[in-house]
Amino acid sequence: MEMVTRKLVTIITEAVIEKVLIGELDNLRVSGYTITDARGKGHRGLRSAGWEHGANIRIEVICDEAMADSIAVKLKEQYYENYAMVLYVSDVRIMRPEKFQP
Amino acid sequence: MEMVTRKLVTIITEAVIEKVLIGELDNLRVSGYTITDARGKGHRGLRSAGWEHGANIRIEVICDEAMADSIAVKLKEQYYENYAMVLYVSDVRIMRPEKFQP
Amino acid sequence: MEMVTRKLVTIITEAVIEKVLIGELDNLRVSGYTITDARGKGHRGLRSAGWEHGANIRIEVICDEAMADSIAVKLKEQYYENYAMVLYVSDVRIMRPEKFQP
Amino acid sequence: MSSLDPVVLFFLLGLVAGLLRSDLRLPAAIYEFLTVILLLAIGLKGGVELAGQDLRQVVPQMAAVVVMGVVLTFIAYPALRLLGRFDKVNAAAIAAHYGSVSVGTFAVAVAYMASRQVVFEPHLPVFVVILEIPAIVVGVVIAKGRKNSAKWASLAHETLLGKSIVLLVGGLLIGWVMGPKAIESVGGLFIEPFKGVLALFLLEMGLLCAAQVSTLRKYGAFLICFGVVMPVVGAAIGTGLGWTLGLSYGGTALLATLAGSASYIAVPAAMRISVPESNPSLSLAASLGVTFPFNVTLGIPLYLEMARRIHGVEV
Amino acid sequence: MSSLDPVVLFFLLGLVAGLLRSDLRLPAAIYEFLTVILLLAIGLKGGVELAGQDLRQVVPQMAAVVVMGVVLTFIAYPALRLLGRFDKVNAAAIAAHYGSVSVGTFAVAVAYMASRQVVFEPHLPVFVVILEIPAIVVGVVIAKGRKNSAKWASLAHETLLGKSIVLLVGGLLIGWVMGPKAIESVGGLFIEPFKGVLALFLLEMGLLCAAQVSTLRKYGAFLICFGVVMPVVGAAIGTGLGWTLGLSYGGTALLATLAGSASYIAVPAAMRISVPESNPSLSLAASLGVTFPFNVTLGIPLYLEMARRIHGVEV
Amino acid sequence: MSSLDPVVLFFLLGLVAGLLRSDLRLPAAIYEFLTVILLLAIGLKGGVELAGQDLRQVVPQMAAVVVMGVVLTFIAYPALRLLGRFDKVNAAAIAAHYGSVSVGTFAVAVAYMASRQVVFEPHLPVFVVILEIPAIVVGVVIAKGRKNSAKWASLAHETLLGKSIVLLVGGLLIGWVMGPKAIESVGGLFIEPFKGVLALFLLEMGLLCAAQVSTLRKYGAFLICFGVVMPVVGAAIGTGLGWTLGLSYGGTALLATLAGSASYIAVPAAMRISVPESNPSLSLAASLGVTFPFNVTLGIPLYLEMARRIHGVEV
Ligand SMILES: Nc1ncnc2c1ncn2[C@@H]1O[C@H](COP(=O)(O)O)[C@@H](O)[C@H]1O
Ligand SMILES: Nc1ncnc2c1ncn2[C@@H]1O[C@H](COP(=O)(O)O)[C@@H](O)[C@H]1O
Ligand SMILES: Nc1ncnc2c1ncn2[C@@H]1O[C@H](COP(=O)(O)O)[C@@H](O)[C@H]1O
Ligand code: NA
Ligand code: NA
Ligand code: NA
Repeated sequence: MEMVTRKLVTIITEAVIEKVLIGELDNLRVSGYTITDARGKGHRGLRSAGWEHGANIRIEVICDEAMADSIAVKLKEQYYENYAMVLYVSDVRIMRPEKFQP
Repeated sequence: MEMVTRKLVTIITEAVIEKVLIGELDNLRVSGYTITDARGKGHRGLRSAGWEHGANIRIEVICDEAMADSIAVKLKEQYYENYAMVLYVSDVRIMRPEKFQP
Repeated sequence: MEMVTRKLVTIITEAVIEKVLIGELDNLRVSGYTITDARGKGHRGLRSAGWEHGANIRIEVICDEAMADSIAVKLKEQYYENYAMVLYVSDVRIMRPEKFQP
Repeated sequence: MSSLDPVVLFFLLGLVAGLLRSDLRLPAAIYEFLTVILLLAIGLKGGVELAGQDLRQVVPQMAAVVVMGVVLTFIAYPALRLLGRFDKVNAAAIAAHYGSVSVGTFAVAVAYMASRQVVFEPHLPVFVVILEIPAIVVGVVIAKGRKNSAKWASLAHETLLGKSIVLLVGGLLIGWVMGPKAIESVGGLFIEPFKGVLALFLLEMGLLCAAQVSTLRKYGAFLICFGVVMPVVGAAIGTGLGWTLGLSYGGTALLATLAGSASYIAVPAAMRISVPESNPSLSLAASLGVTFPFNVTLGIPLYLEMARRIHGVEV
Repeated sequence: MSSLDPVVLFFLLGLVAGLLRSDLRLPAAIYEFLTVILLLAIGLKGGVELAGQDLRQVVPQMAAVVVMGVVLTFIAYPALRLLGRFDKVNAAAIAAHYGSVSVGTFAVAVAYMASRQVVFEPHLPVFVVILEIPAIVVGVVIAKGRKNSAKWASLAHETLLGKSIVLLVGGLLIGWVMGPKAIESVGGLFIEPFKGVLALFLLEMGLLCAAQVSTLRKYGAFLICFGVVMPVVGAAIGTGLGWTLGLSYGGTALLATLAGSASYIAVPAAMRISVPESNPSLSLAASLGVTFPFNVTLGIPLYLEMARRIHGVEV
Repeated sequence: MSSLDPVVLFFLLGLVAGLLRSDLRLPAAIYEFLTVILLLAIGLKGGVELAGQDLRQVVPQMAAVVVMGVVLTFIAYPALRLLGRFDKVNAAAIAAHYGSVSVGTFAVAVAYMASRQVVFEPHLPVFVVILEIPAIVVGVVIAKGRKNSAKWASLAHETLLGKSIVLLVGGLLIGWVMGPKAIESVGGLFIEPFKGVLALFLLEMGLLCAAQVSTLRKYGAFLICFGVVMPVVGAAIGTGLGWTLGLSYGGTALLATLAGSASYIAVPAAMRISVPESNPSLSLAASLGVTFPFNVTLGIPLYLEMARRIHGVEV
């Protein structure tokens, strides 16, 4: 299987800003994203799904390095300070790079 | 901790084919899999959990490189064209390699 | 974006021991964790969400290598034998290392 | 307005909220809960009334209804192929939706008739079950040919043991075995709240329907026309068949409604598995986005009127 | 104890279970289901009774109620800023919660009055809708200034088309259009089980309330005092306004309840989007952890008593 | 057939659907919703009737019932160890399931008696609460010895504050405090729909039960025999104890049902935490896959008959 390396950006944050973040990702022209519901604990305390205000979401975006950087910069500038948020990046191998082009 | 490297194959696709894909994975004799419910957006548009037809699932399989290849080949041949589907592979470190043998 | 490498520990196990495991992680002083609901199949057979006794959870912890080791050792010693459980570790790049300090 | 059933307003509320992009959504678990109650309630009520009946006369009717399902699919297919210029697989898939039925539409029609004191034969729910299947088979055969080997068994299993058939048939059997006792016993969940449950279900259907608008805009006028004309054609056939089979006025109107309704649960799932090349957005846009709203607002009153005329009933 | 409504005991049950760290929780989907039923039920009942009414007199009342929402926010803000020593954004965010309303509290008050045969004007639910919004606007303006450009449109959209407003307004309209027929039709889900649904909802509210204790412990005495005193001040203003507007005894008590209640759904969401620097734990701890339990146990009976006195009603 | 309660047919429907591998499943959230309603309803009804009662006579009965729970576990253990050849931990874990109780079975028995106008003492639900616990303690002690330090506190907490005990006790208290007013108030959700809710609950239980078949096939004949014989033995003991304690005919039958039922919620969770070496599939297969279906179909009528004989009641 011929594969190429891309970045997988994972964002864990407050469910209440799902719509807003999706707007940001769309603006950055990511080719897609995947969201799952989550709960968790971090510096801003326990976030316990079950009730909208306490719930987290987990967003994954597969993209190239430049886009990963743009996402990280955007979120750092505008969201890190005020929202429960974690972002991490890892390497993944994919098969159809054209699919993940903006 | 002594650990060995294996592949983690992640598949994001339509919930409606969960049973079918599980059948394929069982046929390939993977040692296990993990599924979470998801929603998302890609080339085939918005897929918004909540209603069966629009929902996604996220399947993870830990396996060796050969199996990862087999999965990728199988899905590419039979599913890529007709289904909303994304597949990516990454390296993970595990402790009990015998557990992930078919 | 300046980033540093950390470990992402992912644990897939029985939902029924969520509280207990969270207790262990808190004792180890992890800086946070994220949990999603899951289902799956492994050596202990099918685990099919939907009903508490059969459901899985998927716990993610971002931490340094030492902590990743501690988690792995702890779970291996006390839980591997008696519970449906899978643990794997991968490398991720994060932006604010101080956030993931215990 | 006064001729509208209140439950239809819930549909409109959902539709408007969806079009205005409100964040209103019922959780998936609740949607399923409502569906389970509706299906069991329809089955139970039918089963209880069926209890005293001579079923021998029903069997030939069932055969006729199967034929109707096949015929409807074969009417829809060339229309989609020639007028709509869809390719083979998409025309076949959409046609299968229209040859099959929508239980939600059936539930609205039942409520509509109840509020007008129109009675109907208790075995109508049996027809819902029977009509789910032939169109799927025809659709797959058109798209794939008959040799689509091996998959038939699993398709049959999926379809016959799908949620909606199991619950309808289960409800029918329980009602049939237990008689009125069944309804006394569990009516507090299945009978008294029925219309409220239907209202909430329709609210969500309105929201789902609104989500089809973007697809409709893309594929344009033909799909909308088809989604309105095909149900009327189907209902006309259903009216004729109901009358021929000697059904009552109400039974004829319900059979017309079934003929005029389009599946949005069983058939989409079956097509996704058996004809994956077809584009699911197209058929859902037509059946959920056009035909369902048409039927619950204008269609059902129209079909009742058609039945009234053919039976020469005064009101 | 005998003066307590049974539903309040469900709240206490949830509260105690939560404080004892029981693993009892209602699934999120069920909590939403219950909320949807409560909102539609309140809307429907109001709408049906509104049907025969002359609405012209209501419009000036609505304007007065909007002003009340603004005033309440402007009363809460300096108290929080000066006495509570909160910074600008947090004081503004918490103030917005108290200028707005809690539908859950309103539902408990409605049930409380029904069990005492106290009647009220059918358009009170309209005030619930109207009061949700002005406090949000004031809160955002205080925190961010008026130029908080571009975001106003999206904030308006979020708020006006939020779940609770859509369901309340939708229910009102359906009830108004359909009249008593609406309630006959769907009452089996929305009317008869209403208090049971409210009881289950309050059970979950008790659990959520218990979860606020750790925050309350951290931020201490002021938040607790504010959470008790502010509702009473608000209710006094509401009582006065209700009396001035010529509302009935029951209507006055309900307006007082609205004034005295604090939002825990619409406003937190709006603040998270528009004033993200504010700490959501603070406002939720006050509104969910102090004011809600105070209102459903002691507040509502007190507000009814206040209305009774100002109207000079004998009981 | 006519002696079957309709709700049992829902169980059979679920069972058959599951065995045929239908994709029917109730969402987890709905299953929990139904359970919450059943538990609160049983508690409320018991509490209301308990209101007027002299509770002094109940205390010695409670002690006797605790002893019964211990005895049942000690009867099951050697049977499993010697006849079933299970190792210590698995024998202890399974025995704990049979010393404890199943609220679902209790609910079916209550419905069965109600439909036969058999009355029973209002404090029977108290026994449900009381019987949940001793078997867990005995099971853990057998498996781990008494020194299983530190964990006792957390086990006690988990068990005493588990969902089912909190809801049952909470319902009892609310019913007891409020009296008949409680049921009037919230009956629209907890009382009238009770049997419908039970029916839907049993549908899902049937599906869960069917999922046990593969385990049963693997572990074979002994588990099936044990799952049928042990409840009958337990019920015989329960019948004797009920009679000795001077319970009524109905109360005796219910106590027999409790003795004959096996836990599938509280005990599995407790064993998973405290005796993790035990294999949870074994005990669930026996209790969910054999004993539950046996009890709801054949067991309960049998236990009522046993109580009838010992009391010499004519029917
Ligand atoms: N070390 C961590 N590992 C995994 N997830 C984390 C970690 N820290 C925080 N999270 C997740 O990110 C969310 C927000 O984190 P925070 O901004 O620290 O409150 C938490 O609710 C967790 O779900
Ligand atoms: N770039 C991406 N990053 C993350 N998830 C994606 C991406 N593209 C697609 N997906 C997910 O994969 C599903 C199917 O994608 P597609 O086949 O492109 O419609 C989408 O619904 C998303 O959940
Ligand atoms: N090879 C695998 N790949 C992905 N997930 C797995 C794998 N094996 C096991 N799992 C997950 O881990 C859980 C416990 O595994 P086990 O202890 O093998 O029963 C399963 O229910 C699956 O969700
Ligand atoms: Na049709
Ligand atoms: Na207020
Ligand atoms: Na027992």
